[in-house]
Parts: sequence; C-alpha cells; structure tokens
Amino acid sequence: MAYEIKVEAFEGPLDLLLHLINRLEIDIYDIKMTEITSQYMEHVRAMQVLELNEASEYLVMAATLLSIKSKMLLPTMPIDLDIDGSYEEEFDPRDELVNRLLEYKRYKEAAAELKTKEHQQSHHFSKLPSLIEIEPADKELVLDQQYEVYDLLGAFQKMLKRKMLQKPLSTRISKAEISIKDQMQQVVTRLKRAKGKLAFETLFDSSEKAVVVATFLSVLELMKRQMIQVTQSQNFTDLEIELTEEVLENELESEFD
Amino acid sequence: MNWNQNLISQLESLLFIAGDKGISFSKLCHYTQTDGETMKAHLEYMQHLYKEDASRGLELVVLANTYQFVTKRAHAEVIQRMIETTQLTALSQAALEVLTIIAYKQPITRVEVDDIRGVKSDSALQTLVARALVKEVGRAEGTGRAILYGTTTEFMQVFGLEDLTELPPLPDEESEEEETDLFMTKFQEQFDLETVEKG
Amino acid sequence: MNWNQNLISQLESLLFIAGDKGISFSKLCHYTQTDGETMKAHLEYMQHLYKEDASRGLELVVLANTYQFVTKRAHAEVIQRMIETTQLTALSQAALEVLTIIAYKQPITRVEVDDIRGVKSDSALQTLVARALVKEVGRAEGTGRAILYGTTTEFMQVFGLEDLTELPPLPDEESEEEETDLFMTKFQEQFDLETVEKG
Repeated sequence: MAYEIKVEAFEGPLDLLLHLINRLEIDIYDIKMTEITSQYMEHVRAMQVLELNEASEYLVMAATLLSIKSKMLLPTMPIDLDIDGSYEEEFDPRDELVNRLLEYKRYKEAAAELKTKEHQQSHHFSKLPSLIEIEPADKELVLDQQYEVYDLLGAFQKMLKRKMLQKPLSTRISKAEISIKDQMQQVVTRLKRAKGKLAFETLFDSSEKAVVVATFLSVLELMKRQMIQVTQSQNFTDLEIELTEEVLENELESEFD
Repeated sequence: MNWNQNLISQLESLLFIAGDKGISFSKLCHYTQTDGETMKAHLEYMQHLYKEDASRGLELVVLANTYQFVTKRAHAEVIQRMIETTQLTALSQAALEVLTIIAYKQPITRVEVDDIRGVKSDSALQTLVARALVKEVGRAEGTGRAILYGTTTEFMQVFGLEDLTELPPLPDEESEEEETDLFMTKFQEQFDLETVEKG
Repeated sequence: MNWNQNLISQLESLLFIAGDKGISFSKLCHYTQTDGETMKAHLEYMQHLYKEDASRGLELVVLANTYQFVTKRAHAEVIQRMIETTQLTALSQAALEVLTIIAYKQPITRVEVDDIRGVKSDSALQTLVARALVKEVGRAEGTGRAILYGTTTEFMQVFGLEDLTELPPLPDEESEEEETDLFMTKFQEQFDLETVEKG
C-alpha cells in the first residue's frame, strides 16, 4: 500500500517513535515491536543520509528497539521462586521505553499549549517604559543591587522589540512629500520654543531619512538667509544653532518662499 | 465603595510610564501612598472598567507579578498596520520543547532535559538563554556542579502568565495516574517552596 | 456627532503603543482607515475627554504635528517618586541596553552604540560611567578620535561574572532560521523520494 508520509521535523528518536505509533495506530501500552522497529529503521536509514547532529541518538534508540524486540522473542518462563507461589509482577521489556514515551508526550502536548498561549499573548501589545531624562549622578554611585547576565539579555530583547516599532513602514504608505519650507518653519518654531538656542543634533530626532534630509536642507537655507547662526565652542563639541535676535523677537512672517 | 478618582488617575499615569516593565502591587502602594486594601479594590475596579468600556483601548493585566497595560486583543489588526507584523523569529519546535520542560521542572539541568527529549538540547537551550526566556538559576549538587536552568520574567510576559502557577496543567495519562500524582505533588511542593522563598 | 467608540478605543491603543514618539494625524487616519474629518472631530473630542475626566491620568497633546499621550501635570509628584526610587536602586532600561551593547562589543564608541540602539545614549552612558560600570578604555583611530568605552571590574562584580567569556551569546536569529530551513528542505526531498519509490 502506498501511503503518503506526512513530513514533519522530528525532535529526536522519541518524537519519531510517537509519530509512528500515532500513524500506525498502535496502542502505546502494547507496542508491536516488530512493526515499529522496522518502520523506525526505515526512517532512520533515510535520515542518516542527512548527517544529522542527532544521528547517534537515533542509532542508540534503534539498538534499544532491537534489544527489546529480541527480548520479547524469548519465551517467558516464569520462575516461581516464592514459596507461597505468587509471581513477581511480570516484567515487560517495553516498560521503560513506554514510560519515556509517555513522559515526552506530556511535554510535547504542554509545549503545544504554551505555543497557543504565546500566540494569544502576541495579540496584546505594550509600550516600552517611557524614557524620562534625569540628571545623571555626578558622583560615583555604587549600585546596591546585584544583577545577572539575564538582565543584559532581557534589555537586548526589549531593544529589538523597540527597533521593530521604529521601523518605518516602507511600502504601504505613499511617501509624504516633505517640503523644505514647512521644515524651515518648524525649525524656527522649535528654536523659538527653546528660547532661541538648540543643540544641532536635537533637530534631527526623526527616524525617517526624508525628514532628516529636509531638516538639514532647511537649516542650510536658514543660514543662507541669516536667520540662524551655527556655532561651535570648541573642536569636537556639539554644534549649536541659534536664532538671530531679530527673528527671535519678531513674529514669524508666516511664509517662506 | 467610593472610588477615588484621583488615585485611579495617578495609577493610570504610573502604569502608562512603566509600559511593559509593569509595576508591582507593593510599589504601586508606595508611589501613591495608598494602603493595600484600597489599592486592591481600585485595581480590581480598574481591571473591570477598562475591559467593559468599549471606548477604552487598553486592558489592565497582571503579567509576571506586575500590573501593566496592554492593548485590547480586538485591536491587533490595526496595531499591526503600525508596527512590523513579523514577530521576532518564532521559536523552533526544539526550543519550545526545551522551554516547556524547563518551565515545568525547573530548576533542571541540561542533561535532564536531554533525557526527557531523548536528544541533545544544547543549541535550543542557547537560543532560549539568548532570547532571555531561560536563565541560570544555580548549580546542581554533586560532581560537575551542572548549571540549573529556570524561566525568566520575560518568559511570563511572552506567554501571558501572571506567575508560574498559571502554567496550564501538564496533560495526564490516565493509567499513569499514580505517577502523575506523585509528580504533581512534588511540583506543588516545589511551588510552595518557591512561594515561601519569594514571599 | 455620534462618537465612534471603537475608533476611540483603537486610537487609545495606537497612541499608547507609540508612547513618547507619538503618531502623526495622517498615520492615525491610515492605520484606522478613517477619513480626516472624522478623525479630526474624534481627536478633538478625546483631547477634551481626557482633560476633563478626573479619573484619567493622561492627556492627549499635539507636539510637532504628532499626537501623543502625556501624563497629567498634577501627577508629577507621584511620578517623581517612582522615578527616583527606580533610579536609586536600579538601572534604567536605556542604561541596561547601553551596558549590554558595550559589554558585548567593547571597545566601542558612543556613536556606534547610538547606531545600534537607534536613539541617543549620552545620558545613559553618563550614568554608567558615574556608576563605574563602564569606563574609557582608549581612543578610536581617525578623525575626532572618539572615546572608546569598555566595561569595568565593577561591572563583572555586579553581574557575577568571572570574566567576559562567561557572557552567553546574543541571539543570532537569521542564521538559525536558515539552518532549520535547509534541514527541512533536505528532509522534504528525502521523504518525497521515499514516497515515490514506495508508491
């Protein structure tokens, strides 16, 4: 009979065995060793070609199956050692394997349940803690709290998530035209709000390239029109942008052209 | 009960700022200088309020023992228009299995995990540590002093658990009842112990 | 006007997630698939609503053309209490991020850290230096000769590390994914082959 093998990734020999037991409709408490062993061997032969990392584990299981199978071929000869004639509980060579399979199966099922929970949870979204600027401590403060490496990894995960949030949607939004005029307007407005002076970098807080470029061009244009001045107090320090007094004190004529 | 509107308002601001870091019950009491009983009643009321009010977009939930806001499930689609739809790479089946075993049997060594799965778990385990879902929680007694692994608060966040006792019960095998019971008893003991330690 | 409760709810969840970054008017229309007029009316209504309702902790404001939630001014004291407490005992998320990047990529300049995080890191970096977790370890080649940062022995003590090689690997998701795929492809081929042979 030709049947279709449903291909799954097997998570090791126990997983493969569970798959076979399920497919062959074998009672897990009464595994037909001949049948399952031959099926198992067939699969392993196919997989050996793949040079799996786990090849050795699959082979160990193959040996176990063969050994169980041969033990079961031996006639069972209950030896009555007890004086009162009761038998020791019959030893089934399959017991240990069955127990391992059952235990593994439990976790496999629990894993599926956890995956569902993860999926459900993934429909709820949250935000990262707000960044609130606080004056950094000026003297050396020894941390009184012990940390672990996990805290670093956790922080890194959160950062990845935040970067995901920041990713601008590239394809779905038609690119908004950013006019230099509007941007000039905004630069002046921001400078006014900041009493006329801002660090160069603070103007470029957008993650969108187009906005950054437009802002830069608008700064150049404002310099050209002598509405702002750019200063640097020392080599390598931050550039500062300052509105000329005239602009600062007067209402902005609403349009640039 | 008379609801203290100002307290509710304060809690809303604090929880907004904390975001997915959440705030523990005791800290909420401390920051707002409120007694536990009042706090408990108000938080319960707020949980109810947010859920029932159709014009609210948030829910107040407890994740990893902290109170936090999350968006309502119904808005997932709208939100995914805003953020990248691709989640961080989904966990592989191997990683998920290892994580499950660790979640239920923690603290546990890698070798014990390998034994249950019948296959080596190092690389899956490494992924889980890197993803901050699993961490070292100590060292086993005896030779080698193998690393013991346990789950993290990140794990509870990602899987929507209030605390570890909220893990779904392990599936039972009927004829294995005895063993399961024994396991569950031990499990319970473990948790009781943990709770005592934490409490 | 009839207020669309579902739209208000959607806006609340979107604005919550956007946090301090806010969302522009046009994006709000796009995400919720709402026309400008309806959106304008609803946002105005919400601004009013949040402001007037004493049990709300947030306000909806427009800053630089983006709509965003901010906490009510009246709660400054409570919020300050939270921030100070956290500040004294714990590292902020920003500080932890910067510290992680420095720990794994040292020696590294501030600009490189900024690039990885996608936001500026000066004040977090200053905190780390002040707390002696990070220090200058040299100067980069080239123009500017920017300061290179690295971790300190204090860092190793606080994080219980004996040396830097004890840091677990960071997630490297792409390569992992590829491996699995390659494996699955091969596997698939193998089975297809088998099935054909048997059929």
